Amino acid sequence: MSAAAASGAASGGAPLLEVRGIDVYYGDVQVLWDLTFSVGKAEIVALIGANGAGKSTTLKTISGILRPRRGEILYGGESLTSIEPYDLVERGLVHVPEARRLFVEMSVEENLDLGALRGEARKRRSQTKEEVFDLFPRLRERRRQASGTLSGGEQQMVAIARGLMGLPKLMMFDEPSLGLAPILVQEIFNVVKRIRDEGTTVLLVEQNVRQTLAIADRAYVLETGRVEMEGSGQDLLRDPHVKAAYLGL
Amino acid sequence: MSALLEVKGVSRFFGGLAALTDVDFTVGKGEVLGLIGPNGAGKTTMFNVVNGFYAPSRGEVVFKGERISGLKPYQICGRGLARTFQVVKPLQRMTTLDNVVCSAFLRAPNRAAAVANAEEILKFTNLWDVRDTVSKRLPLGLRKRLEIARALATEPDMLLLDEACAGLNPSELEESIGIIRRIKERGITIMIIEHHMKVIMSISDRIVVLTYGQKLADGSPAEISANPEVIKAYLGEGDD
Amino acid sequence: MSAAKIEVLLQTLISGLLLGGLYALIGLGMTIIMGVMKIINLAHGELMMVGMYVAYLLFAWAHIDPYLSILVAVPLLFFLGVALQKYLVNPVLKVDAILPENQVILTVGIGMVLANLATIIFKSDYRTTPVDYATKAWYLTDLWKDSPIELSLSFPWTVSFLFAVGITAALWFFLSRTDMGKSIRATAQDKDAAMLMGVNVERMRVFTFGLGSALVGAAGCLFLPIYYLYPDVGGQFTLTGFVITILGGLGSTVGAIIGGLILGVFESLTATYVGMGWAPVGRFVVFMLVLVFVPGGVASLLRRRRFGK
Amino acid sequence: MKRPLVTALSILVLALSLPLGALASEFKLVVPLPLTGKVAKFGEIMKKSFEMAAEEINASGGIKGSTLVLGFEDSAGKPETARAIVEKLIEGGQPVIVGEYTSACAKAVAAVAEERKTPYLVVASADDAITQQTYRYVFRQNQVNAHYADAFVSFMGEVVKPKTIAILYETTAFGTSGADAMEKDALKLGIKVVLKEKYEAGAPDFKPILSKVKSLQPDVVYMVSYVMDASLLMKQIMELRLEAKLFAGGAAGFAIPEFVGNAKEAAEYVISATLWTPKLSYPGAQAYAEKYKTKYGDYPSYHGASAYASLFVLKEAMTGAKDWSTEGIRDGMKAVDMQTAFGPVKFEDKEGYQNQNFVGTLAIQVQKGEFETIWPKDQASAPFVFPVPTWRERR
Amino acid sequence: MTYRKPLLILALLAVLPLIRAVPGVNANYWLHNFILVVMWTIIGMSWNLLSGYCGQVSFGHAAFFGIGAYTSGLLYVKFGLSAWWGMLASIPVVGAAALLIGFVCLRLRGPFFALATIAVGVILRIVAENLTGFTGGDMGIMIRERTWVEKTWYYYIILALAAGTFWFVDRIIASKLGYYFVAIREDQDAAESLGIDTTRYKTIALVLSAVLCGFAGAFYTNYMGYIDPKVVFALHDISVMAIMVVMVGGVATRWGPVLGAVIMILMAEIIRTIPKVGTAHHTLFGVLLIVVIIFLPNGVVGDAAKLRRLLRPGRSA
Repeated sequence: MSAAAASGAASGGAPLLEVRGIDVYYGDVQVLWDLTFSVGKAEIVALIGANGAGKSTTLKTISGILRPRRGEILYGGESLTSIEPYDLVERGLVHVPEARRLFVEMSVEENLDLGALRGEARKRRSQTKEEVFDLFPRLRERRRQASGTLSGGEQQMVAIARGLMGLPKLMMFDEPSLGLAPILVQEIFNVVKRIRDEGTTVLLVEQNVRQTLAIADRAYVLETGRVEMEGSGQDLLRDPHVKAAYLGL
Repeated sequence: MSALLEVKGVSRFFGGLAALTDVDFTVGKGEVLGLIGPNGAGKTTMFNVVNGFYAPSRGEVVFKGERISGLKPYQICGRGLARTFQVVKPLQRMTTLDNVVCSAFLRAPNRAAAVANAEEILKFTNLWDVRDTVSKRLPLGLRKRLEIARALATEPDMLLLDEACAGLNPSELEESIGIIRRIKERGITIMIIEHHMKVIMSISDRIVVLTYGQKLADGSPAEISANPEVIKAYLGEGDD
Repeated sequence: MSAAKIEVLLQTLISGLLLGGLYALIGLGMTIIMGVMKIINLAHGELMMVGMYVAYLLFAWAHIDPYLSILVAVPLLFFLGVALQKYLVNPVLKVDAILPENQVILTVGIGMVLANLATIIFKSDYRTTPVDYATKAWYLTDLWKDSPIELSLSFPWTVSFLFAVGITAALWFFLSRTDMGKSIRATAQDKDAAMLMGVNVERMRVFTFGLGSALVGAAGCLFLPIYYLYPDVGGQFTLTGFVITILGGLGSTVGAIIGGLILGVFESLTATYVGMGWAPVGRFVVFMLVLVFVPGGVASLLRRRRFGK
Repeated sequence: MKRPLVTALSILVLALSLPLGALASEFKLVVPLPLTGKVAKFGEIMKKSFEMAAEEINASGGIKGSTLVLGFEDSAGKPETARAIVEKLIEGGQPVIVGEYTSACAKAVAAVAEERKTPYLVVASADDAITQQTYRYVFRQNQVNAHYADAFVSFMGEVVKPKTIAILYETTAFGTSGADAMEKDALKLGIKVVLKEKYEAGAPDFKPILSKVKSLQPDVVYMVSYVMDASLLMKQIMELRLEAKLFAGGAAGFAIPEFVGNAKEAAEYVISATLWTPKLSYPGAQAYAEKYKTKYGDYPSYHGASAYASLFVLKEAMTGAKDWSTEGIRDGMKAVDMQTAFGPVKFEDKEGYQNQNFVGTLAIQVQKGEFETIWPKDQASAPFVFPVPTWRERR
Repeated sequence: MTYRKPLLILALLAVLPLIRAVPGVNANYWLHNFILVVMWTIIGMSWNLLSGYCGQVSFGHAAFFGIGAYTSGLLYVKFGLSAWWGMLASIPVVGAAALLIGFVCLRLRGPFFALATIAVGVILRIVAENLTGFTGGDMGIMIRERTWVEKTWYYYIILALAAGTFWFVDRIIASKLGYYFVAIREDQDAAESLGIDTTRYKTIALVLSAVLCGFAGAFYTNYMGYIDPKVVFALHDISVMAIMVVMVGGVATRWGPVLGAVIMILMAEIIRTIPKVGTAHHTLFGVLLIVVIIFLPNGVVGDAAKLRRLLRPGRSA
C-alpha cells in the first residue's frame, strides 16, 4: 500500500470509499483498467487527468450508472455491487454530475426537493433547504424561478445545493468549475472546501488542476483509464510530471 | 504562408450566454494549428461554427478566400474542409471499410473508385486489418482513427480534428501522432483540439488558446508554454 | 352581425370548449406517456375503450353512474397499464434495434388484442349508458326570458367537462406538489440525473404508463354518457390524442390542456364555418403545421415567454 | 420454402371442405360477413338472421331434401379479404354466394362472382353501382340507395309540403348516395336545399353544424347516418332546441331499434325511410321479428330481415333450378317471384339496373318509443303525427 | 452481390401458378393470396428503402399507395384509358406528391417525421372523400371490366414488378445512394459533415420509395377493380401494415419485406381461416405480433441468428 493510501487511512480511520481494481466498459470498449483508489473520511480527494482519461466514468461507476465487469467498490465497508443506483442517495452517497444536469424546466426549489426524496433527508427537507439557502443566499431569492433561466454559476450552485439536500456523507463533484468565470470558480471551490470542513467527504473530478490540487488533501492522476500518479495535493502541484502532462513542458 | 482559413471576429451566443466572443485567428496553408483551452472554453463550438453546424452570431469564417459561414456542413465539406467529432460518430452498423467508402463517394466518380480510395486510406491509417469489422465493435482507439480516416476520404484541403487523441493508450497515441504527421506531409492543413499537451506541443506549428470563449493567446508552442496567462488559465489560479 | 349569427358563433364556441376539455384528458394520458418514455402508443384509444367498457359494465350490472365508475376504472386501467409496461413494453425498449419504432408494432398488437377481446366478450353491439340526464340542458332563455338569442349548455357535457377539469387539476397537483410527481417530471427531463437523485427510474416509467392509462380510462368514463361504445371505438381517439399531444408539446401537461381546448374550438369553428367534412382535414393540417413550424407546441411558446428567449 | 407450406395447407383446407361438400344430403353455404371491425354490429345481426332462416328451412325439410349447413367467414370489412373468401368458396364448388355488408366488399365480391360466373345475392349493400354494371350474375334483394327514401319522399310531397330542407350525411358510400338521391328528389318536389353537408362518421359533437342548421331554419332536417351518429344527432338537436317541421332519417341508423333505445325522448316523432319494419304485414315478417326479439332481446333491423328472407329466396331459386350448377341457380334466381318476410322479391332489369329487386319502401315514425309504419297508407300501422310539437311543448 | 438465391426463388415463385394442376387445391384462392403477398413485398421493399435503410420511419405509406391507386382509377374514369396506364402515370404523379410531402415532412426528425406522415395519410384520405366531384368520394371508383378472369397474368405482372423492385432496391443499396441512406440513418450529423446533403438524399429516398409504393397501388386498382378512400388510404390496413411487414420480417435486410409479407398476409389469412376460432383470429394474430417483436426486435431476418438459437435447444430437447 502506498503512503498516500496510508495517509488517507490515518486522517480518518478506515476509508469511506474503496475502489478495488475495477474494469469498466462502454459496450465492447474498455475505459477503466484495474482502477484502484480510496477516499478517507472528511478528505477531499481529487481525480485529475485529461479528457477521456476516465474520471467521469469512475464517478458514474461509483454511483451505479455503469457497472464494473471486474473488481469491487466498497462504501463504508459495504460492497456496492448489488445496490441499485437509486438507493445510494439514501446512504449518503451523492453525485453532482458533470454539466450540472439540472431539471431545467423546474424551479430551483423543485430541484432542491428532488435532492431529498427519501429517508432522513426527506424528513429534514425544509430544515436542510433553509441551511442550503443560507449557504447560497442568491438561490433563496430565485427559488421560484425555472432553473434553466439561471446563469451558469447559479446553476452550478443549484446543482451543489441539490446534492447537499441529500445529507451526503460522501459527495462526488464532476467538474463543478466547468465553463464558469474565474471569480465563480473560486467561489465554487470555496464552497467545496467548506462542505468538507463541515465533515462531508469529497471526491472531486476536475480539470482545473491548480485550484483543485490546492484544496485537495490527496489526488490521483488518471491517464487512459489507469492511475498514473498519486500523492498529496501539494506534492502533485509541485510535481514536474503533472505540469508536463498539462502543458507539455 | 497564405491563410487558408480565416476566422474573423466570430461570436456565438446561445440564448443569452456567449460561447464565443470576437475570436480572430487564421490558419496558414499546410500548417498544424492547435486549439487549446480548458473545458467549456468554446473550442468545440468554434469547430461547429467553422464546420457549419452553427452560423456565427457575429463575424465570419473565410475558407480559401470564400466566405463559408452560413453554408451547410455538407457544402463546407464539399469545399474541402472535413472534421472529426469529439464524441465519435461512426456509422455504427457499417463495417470500417464501408464507413470510409461512404465518405469517399463525395469525390469518387463511381463505386470502384470509392472503394479503391477507401482502401488506400485504410492502409494509410493502419485500419486495414479491421476493414471488415462492424464499426460499433471497434475499440475506442480505432474508432477515433476511423473518424480521421473517414474525414480523409473526403479528400479535404483542411482537416478539423476534435480531440482525436483523447482516451488513447500510449501506443495508440504514438500511432495517431504518426498518422497526423503523415497527413500533414500530404499537404493537408490541420486544426486540432487536444487536451493531451504532449501531443499538441509536439505536432502543432502554432497554438491558439481560448478561455471563456475568448482568444487568450496565439503563438508557437514554446511561446504558449511560457505564457504566464496561459499557465494560469490552464492550471487555474493558485495561491502561489 | 345578426343575432342568429352571434348565436351560432357562441354556441359553436361553447361546444368547442366542452369538447376541448374532454380532448385534453385524452391528450394528457398520451402526453405523459410520450413525454416520459418517448414511445408512440397506438393502443391509447383501445385503453380508453377498456375504460368505457368498465363504466358500461358497472352501469349494466349495478346501475352505477358512469361518473362514479371513474373510481373503479381509474385503478383498473392503472394496473392494466402497469402490467403492459412491465411485461411487454419494457423488454422491447431495452433491446438495441435498428429502428426504435419497433415498439410501435408492439402497441399495435396490444391494441388489436384488446379490441378483439372486447368483440369476443361484449359482441360488436353499440352500447350506451342510458342515464336519465342524457339530454338535459340549461337554456339561456330559461334564465333570461327576453334573451334575443338562445344558447344551451348540455348537462352531461358540462358535468364531463367539470370532471375533466377536476381530474386535470388533481393531476397538476400531483405532478407539481408531490415528490412522486416531481420525480416523474424529473425522469422525463433527464432520467440519468433523476437516478442520481435516488429516483427509481424504472418504477417511474411503469407508474407513468399506468397513470397515462388511468387518465385515458377516466376520459373513457366521461365520454360514455355523451357518446357510445363499441369494440373498435378506440382508433379515432388515438389519432386525436396524437394531435393534442403535438399541439400542446410533447410531455407538457399544461400544453395538453391548452392543446385540447384549441383543438376542440378549432374543430367546432371549422365544422360551422367551413364544413364538418373538412374539419378532420383542418385538424391534421394544423397538426402538421405545428410539427413543422412550432415543434415544441404550445408549451414551447409558453416556455419562450418564461425563459425570455 | 413456401411450397411445402402451401401443400400442407391445401391438404388441410381440403380435409375440412371435402367431406361436407361431398355429402349429397347437405348443402353447405358459407357466408362472408364483417364479424370484426367497425361494422361488425351489422354482420352480427345478419349472421343471427341467416341462422334463424336456415333452422326454419331445415325444419321444413331443407332445400329439396338437402339440409342447409351454414358457415361464416369474417371479412372484417376488407375488400381483399372478402374477395379471398369468395375465391375460395367458388373454387371449393359453392355454386352461389350470399352475403357481405359494406358496399366496398360487395363490389369486390360482385366482380369476382361475375368473372367466375357464379350467382351472387346481395342482401344489404345499397350502393347503386353494384347492380348498374351489366352484371349477369349479381342479384340484389334490397332496394338501391336512390330509392331508399321513395316512401318518405312521397310522404313529404303529400303531407309535409316543405319549402326548405337541410341534408346532413356521413362520408360513406351509403351516406353520399343517400344524400345525393334526396337532393334530386327535393329538386323534383321544388324544395330548396339550404344546406347539404357531410361529416366523418363517429364524431362526438354535432352541435356546431346543428347550430348552423338552426340558424337556417329549414322546414325539414334530413340525415343519412349510421346508428350511433343518428342518436347523437337527435339528442343534440333536442338539446339545442333546433325546431323544424320534421326531423327525418334516411334509413340505416334511424331505422334500427338502438336508435330509439339511445336517443330516448329525442327520438320521438322522428320519421325515417326504411325498407322493412317488424310490424309489416308481409308473410312471416312479424313472426321473424318476434322470434328474433325473444332470442336476442331486441328487434332486428331491415338488414337482418333481408338476410333472413334471402335464404328463402335462395331456397326458391334452388328449388326451381334445373340443377344446382351456377348456371342453374342463376336461372333459378332470375325466375324468382315470391313473397317473403322482407316483401315481394323479383329481380328485374330496369332504370339501368340489372337483377334488382324493386321492393317498395316505407316511412316509419317513432311514436311513444315504438316504430310505427306511417307511409304508404296501405301499410300504415298507425296514423302519422304531423306537425310535430316543438321541443319546448314536449317538456 | 449475388443473384443466385433471388433467381432461384424467383424461378420457384414463377412456377407457383402450376398449383392449378394439383387436384383439389383451391388454386384461385391461393393465387389471390400470393398476389396479395407479392404486392405487399413491393410495399414492404418500398417502405424498407425509406425507413429501413434511410431511417425515416414513415407512417403514411398509404398516401403513396392511394395516390398510385387513384391515378390508375382516375385515368380510367376520366379519360377512359386502361387502368394499366396508371402504372406509368403514377410515376410522375406519386413522385411529385412525394416531393411536396418531403418538402414539408423531411424537415422533421425521428418520431416527429413519423407523426407528420400519419397526418399526411389521413389528410389525403379525407381530401379524397371530400372531393366528391373529382374522386367520386366514398362512392369509390369501379373498374367495370377487369383485364383477365384468370389470376395467372396478374400474378406474373406483380411478380415481375416485385422482382424488378427487388433488383432495383438491391442496386440502390449497393450504390452511393445506398451508402448515403444508411449514413443518414446511422448519424445525420456525421453524414452532413461528411459532405452528404442529407435533405436532398432523404428526399430522393422518399421519392423512390413513394414511386415503388405507387406501383403497388396502381396494380391494386387493376387487380381488385374497386377502390375507395377508406380502402386505399387506410392508416391501419396500409400504412401500419407496411411497417409491420418490414419490422416483422427484418428492417434493412434484403429478404425482410419478403418474409414479412408472407407472415403478415399469408399467416394472417391462415390464422383467420383456422376452424372454430371465429372472430378471435385477431387476438391470435395480435399475440403472434407481440411475441415476434419481443423476442425478435429486429425481425425474423434481422434476428435470424437469435431465432436459430431459440429453436435449437427446442429441437435437441
